[in-house]
Amino acid sequence: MEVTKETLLGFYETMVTIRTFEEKAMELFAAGYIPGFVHLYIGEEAVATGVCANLTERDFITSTHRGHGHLIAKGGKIDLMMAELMGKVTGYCKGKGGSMHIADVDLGILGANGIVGAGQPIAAGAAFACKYKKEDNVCVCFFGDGASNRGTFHEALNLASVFNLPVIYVCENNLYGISNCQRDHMNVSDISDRAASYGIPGVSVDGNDVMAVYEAAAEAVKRARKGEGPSMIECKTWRHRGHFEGDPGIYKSAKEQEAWIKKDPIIKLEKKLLEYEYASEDELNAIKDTAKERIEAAVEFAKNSPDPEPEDVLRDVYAD
Amino acid sequence: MEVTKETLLGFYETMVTIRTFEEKAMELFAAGYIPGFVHLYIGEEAVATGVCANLTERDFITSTHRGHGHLIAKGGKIDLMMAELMGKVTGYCKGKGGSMHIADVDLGILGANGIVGAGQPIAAGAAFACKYKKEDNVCVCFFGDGASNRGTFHEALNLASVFNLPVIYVCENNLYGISNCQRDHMNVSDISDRAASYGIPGVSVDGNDVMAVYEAAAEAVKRARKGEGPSMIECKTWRHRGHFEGDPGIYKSAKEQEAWIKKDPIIKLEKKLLEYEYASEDELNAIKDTAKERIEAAVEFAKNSPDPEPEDVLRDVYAD
Amino acid sequence: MKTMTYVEALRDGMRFEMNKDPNVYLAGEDVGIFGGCFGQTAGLYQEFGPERVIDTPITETAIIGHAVGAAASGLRPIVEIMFIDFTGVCMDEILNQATKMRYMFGGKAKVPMVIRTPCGAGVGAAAQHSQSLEAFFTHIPGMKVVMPSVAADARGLMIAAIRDDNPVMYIEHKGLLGVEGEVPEGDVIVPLGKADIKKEGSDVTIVAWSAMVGKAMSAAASLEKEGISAEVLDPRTLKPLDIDSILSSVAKTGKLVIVHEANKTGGFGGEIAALVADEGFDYLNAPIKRVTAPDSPVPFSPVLEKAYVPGEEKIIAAVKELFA
Amino acid sequence: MKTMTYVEALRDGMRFEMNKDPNVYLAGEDVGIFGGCFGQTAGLYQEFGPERVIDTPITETAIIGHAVGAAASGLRPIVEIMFIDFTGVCMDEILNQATKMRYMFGGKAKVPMVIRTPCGAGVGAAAQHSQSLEAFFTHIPGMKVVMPSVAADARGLMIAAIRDDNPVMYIEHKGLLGVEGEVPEGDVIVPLGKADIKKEGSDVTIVAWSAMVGKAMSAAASLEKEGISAEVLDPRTLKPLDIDSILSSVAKTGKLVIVHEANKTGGFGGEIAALVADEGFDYLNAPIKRVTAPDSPVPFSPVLEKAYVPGEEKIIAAVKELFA
Ligand SMILES: Cc1ncc(C[n+]2csc(CCOP(=O)(O)OP(=O)(O)O)c2C)c(N)n1
Ligand SMILES: Cc1ncc(C[n+]2csc(CCOP(=O)(O)OP(=O)(O)O)c2C)c(N)n1
Ligand SMILES: [Mg+2]
Ligand SMILES: [Mg+2]
Repeated sequence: MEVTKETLLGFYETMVTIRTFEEKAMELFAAGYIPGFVHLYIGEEAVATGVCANLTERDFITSTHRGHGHLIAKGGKIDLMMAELMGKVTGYCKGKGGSMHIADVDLGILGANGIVGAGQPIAAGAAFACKYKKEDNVCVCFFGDGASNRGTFHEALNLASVFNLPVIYVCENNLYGISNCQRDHMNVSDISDRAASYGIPGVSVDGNDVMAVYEAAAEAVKRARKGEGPSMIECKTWRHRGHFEGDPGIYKSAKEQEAWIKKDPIIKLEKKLLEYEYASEDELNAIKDTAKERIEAAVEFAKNSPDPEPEDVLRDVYAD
Repeated sequence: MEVTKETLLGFYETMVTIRTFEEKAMELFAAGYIPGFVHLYIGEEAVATGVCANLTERDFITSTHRGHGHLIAKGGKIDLMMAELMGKVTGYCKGKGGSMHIADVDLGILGANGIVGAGQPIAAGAAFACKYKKEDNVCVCFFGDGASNRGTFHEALNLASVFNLPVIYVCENNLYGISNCQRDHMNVSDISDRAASYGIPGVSVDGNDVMAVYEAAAEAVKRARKGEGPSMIECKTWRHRGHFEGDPGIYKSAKEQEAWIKKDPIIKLEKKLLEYEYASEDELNAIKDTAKERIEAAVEFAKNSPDPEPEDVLRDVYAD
Repeated sequence: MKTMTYVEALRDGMRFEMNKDPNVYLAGEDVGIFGGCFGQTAGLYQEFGPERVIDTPITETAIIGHAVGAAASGLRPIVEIMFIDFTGVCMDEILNQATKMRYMFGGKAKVPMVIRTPCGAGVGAAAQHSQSLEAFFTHIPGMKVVMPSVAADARGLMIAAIRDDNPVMYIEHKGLLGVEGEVPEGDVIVPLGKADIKKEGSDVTIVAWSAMVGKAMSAAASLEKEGISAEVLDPRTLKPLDIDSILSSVAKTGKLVIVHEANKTGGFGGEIAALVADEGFDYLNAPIKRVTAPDSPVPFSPVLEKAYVPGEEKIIAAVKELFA
Repeated sequence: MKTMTYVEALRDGMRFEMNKDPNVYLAGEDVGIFGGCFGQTAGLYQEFGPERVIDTPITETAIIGHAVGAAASGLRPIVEIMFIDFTGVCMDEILNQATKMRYMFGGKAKVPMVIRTPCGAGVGAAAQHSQSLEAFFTHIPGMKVVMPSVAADARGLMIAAIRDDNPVMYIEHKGLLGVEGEVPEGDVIVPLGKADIKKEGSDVTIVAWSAMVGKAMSAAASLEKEGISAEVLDPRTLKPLDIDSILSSVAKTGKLVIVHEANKTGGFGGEIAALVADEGFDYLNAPIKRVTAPDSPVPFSPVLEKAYVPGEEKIIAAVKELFA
């Protein structure tokens, strides 16, 4: 698969934007601007980026509790995201959802989700709608290694297979579900092997290599658009931070952490860009600076936005 | 594996007892003696028989809505079963459970179950207790092809694997979940292949060949008793009757039905017994007659038993 | 008007909307060629084909979960859960996805879906196939709950439920499926949230729904003979509840008896009693009575099941207590 | 007596029984080395080892399902569901297996298991991590439900729940975990089904549980200053409910206000109101008021969350309405 300079630089920009967003969220959480739970995507940026590069606005995704990266990669607006994290009325959900529920249905983003594994059948449903309407759009479902043990995984992948739905199940295997590491929560090493239980093709790729992710997803999306049914992709990756902000991560060994930090997907891509001479260090820094500026602007927007009114509590429960 | 004449004749007796029981239940249902739903095991007798022959009273089973065969094979008392089918106070559950809930905890029978797939995690729990108490008893979980699509299947087998539990998952693949045939409800042909998703050994056998079932189960039970963890066995079989009594089964082709009736497990075993000269026709008929007599006695017992009293409704809700 | 059974009427409601709106489809276990466990969907597969009447594997979690995704992406699914007892299997999808999505997204999603499911005891199906679980669903913000008691409502509420832009639990009672009634034809709905006064009366208000409406009506007929004039009110929709109609009735009668088949403790009767003991306290001149199943699982034996399901005698006895 | 926090107290209750009975074990997500999402199980893994403090995969269905099997085979599991909101995932195991097994088997099984789970809003965790779902469990025959409000009850009810031979929902409130109190040591239980009068009073009865007890107490203190003497009663166990204590109190005060954090419609407040509007009707001289969350999912923003959770002012206002 040939990938142009522009594409690769686009990946870089997206990944850097996610990273910058997350680092800022970390800071804002520590400073008390963000209430509740925040699960950061730092270290996993290549997955959302490589996958979503294959999607258009008409395609769908379902996301997770660790959803900021998916949203940004799918085109979500960072100012509305930031405002939502702070519970502001200008946020994506008018302050009603917060980090775990950010959504943009118009962009096909069917929401982050606080229930591990809940997106799996929902994604099948969105893909069902694509097929029912005889359109060629598709749905991508992001979920974790831990989520692959939930009953929803089994039921959703089986349903997707039986109905031959245009859905791509993307497992972000960061080796842990909170403190529970993969060797303790399952007895298989490649989660993609589980696709065989449904007669679905499954592959495992280096989730820190955005190109590898992109290519695997391209293949799967192509199959889906052609009506050839669901696929599963396992992306092996690592979260740099605790499960949520505040988790010191005592269950991880320092050695393991160190080894993975070296495989940082952004550094990996930077090396490639420099090696291919697609960009100079300065140019990369310029991209980083732009990202920082965008995020700062989003923070300003969020900070200057008003809170909801108490009366809003009872709005939006029902559509009428 | 060497199997003695006595063992084979024992299988025959059990299978004939189940068949006779079921035929009587069919008759009693039609005559209005049995309320509610009745799901008959006719045609699948080799599975329960071959599996349970490897178990002692200290071992556990979880059963299904189609449970009469499992209960009889595990040593359940047919008079108490029959009384329960008729809702009598002398029945296994004092008339509170009926066909779908017959249990005998003292014999390790943790109940038929009206919820498809519900036995799968319960079986893991019974096996957990065996392991926790450091005893060498095991649990067998019976379930159908349809039930293998439920989330409970996935979660239970994964848990059993991770905890290395002494449990044997026995899938009775009769090719249909009510009207939904296997090729419409999943895209794999051997359900035992799904065991690989959990790092569990899985095999498929002819479920109408009691010897094949017996041997596969012997192997799995041995592993479990030795602390080597769970296994899965798929037994390919066929139900002769409708899903429940009253279902005309319009979704099955006459040809398919005919072909499978020819593979009746009891006739198969009869042929073998005659061929090996383990028994004469007369001796086999004598076994059948004894079974009939036992069932008739059970029916008498049930018919002559009193109904529960209306006040019993509020008894047995809580243990005190 | 046309005479049809309750099951024909609810099926006709589905058919009517499926003919009208191509985005309406039906999915569930054995809803196709089998026609549903109680024949609810018989003929629809033949009429609308396998793309709109869809058999699923045994997979309640995915049935409801997929419907949420499909509804949020522009379709209008009707999904069947074969027995209401099985909603435990997909409760997360109901509790945390279908009903909360709109709110969590700040009003920026619509989840129009109908969950059709039979409830009720009386057919010897025992503890896991006979429950009346409506109270669970009334407690979930974002949900609507309808429980028709007669054929006309079965059809009219079905059409209204399908047209509603929110998740609706449509709970049909197994014991009512075969009961005939007069049913209007064409585009006639029964609006969600509107009670029906089944019989006017002046001495006591009996609120009953689903299969209990019939029993309340017979009880009222018997009471009439003894000189007690009972008003029988069927809320038809439990959420949103037409509390105004209940309060008006109690304002007139001063007495309230609530009848439901569900277990007493935590049943929806408590909610109605609480609303009236607050907003209608001044109208009351006697205790509020509930006639319900006892707090036990549904037993199998016909003798026990009969003792379990509230009957006409118990309603009569409860009413008479108020006049003692 | 010893001063400890609510979370220490409930942990000490588990520890006490685990030391006493080798058949008691603890299983759930991240209950081991991680010590639970709110530190509830911190140290138990180190103390009792991996055979008795067991991390599970993310698999609520199997967690509860396995506990049913283990309990029916002679063990006494304590299983944690990390947030009560996730009970939707394992509702079938709770509704149709754990609580019905004994009855369906004609009384021939025992299912002693404790489901420990945190409820409640106030920590910005939004709609899927903040609910108060106790009403669901009170509606299930075969279930017991406890909701401690103070450290002493957290420990005493824990020990009682573990010793009980039935499934018990042990619902701890996230907002209370860090609150200190005096706790008796040793083999001291708080019996299931016994209310606690937190404050005596003569003018109005306030029934509140879990985190609402504290708010009811502050409200009562404020009301006292204005000359209204409120009796505050904490049922502690919702199922079985100590209705006698509630009725005695209302017999004295003539007025009842019920406070809970759960959504109003279908909440357990309705059940209590209904019982009193029946059995205690003659004691009442004013409407029964409920102070609850509104009928919406739990919102994220602190401003909205504050408007959502019932506060002291709302309790005071409701009480005053009765004296207006
Ligand atoms: C059904 C359910 N169970 C448990 C949780 C609590 N929880 C939130 S995130 C998480 C770990 C998820 O692990 P994984 O799927 O690997 O995703 P990751 O956090 O590693 O990205 C858990 C247990 C939940 N939110 N939902
Ligand atoms: C959770 C659940 N869903 C649906 C049903 C209704 N139902 C009862 S038996 C059955 C088919 C089961 O098929 P399978 O597991 O293959 O067992 P078989 O009946 O063929 O023995 C269904 C759908 C149920 N009892 N429980
Ligand atoms: Mg993970
Ligand atoms: Mg089958």
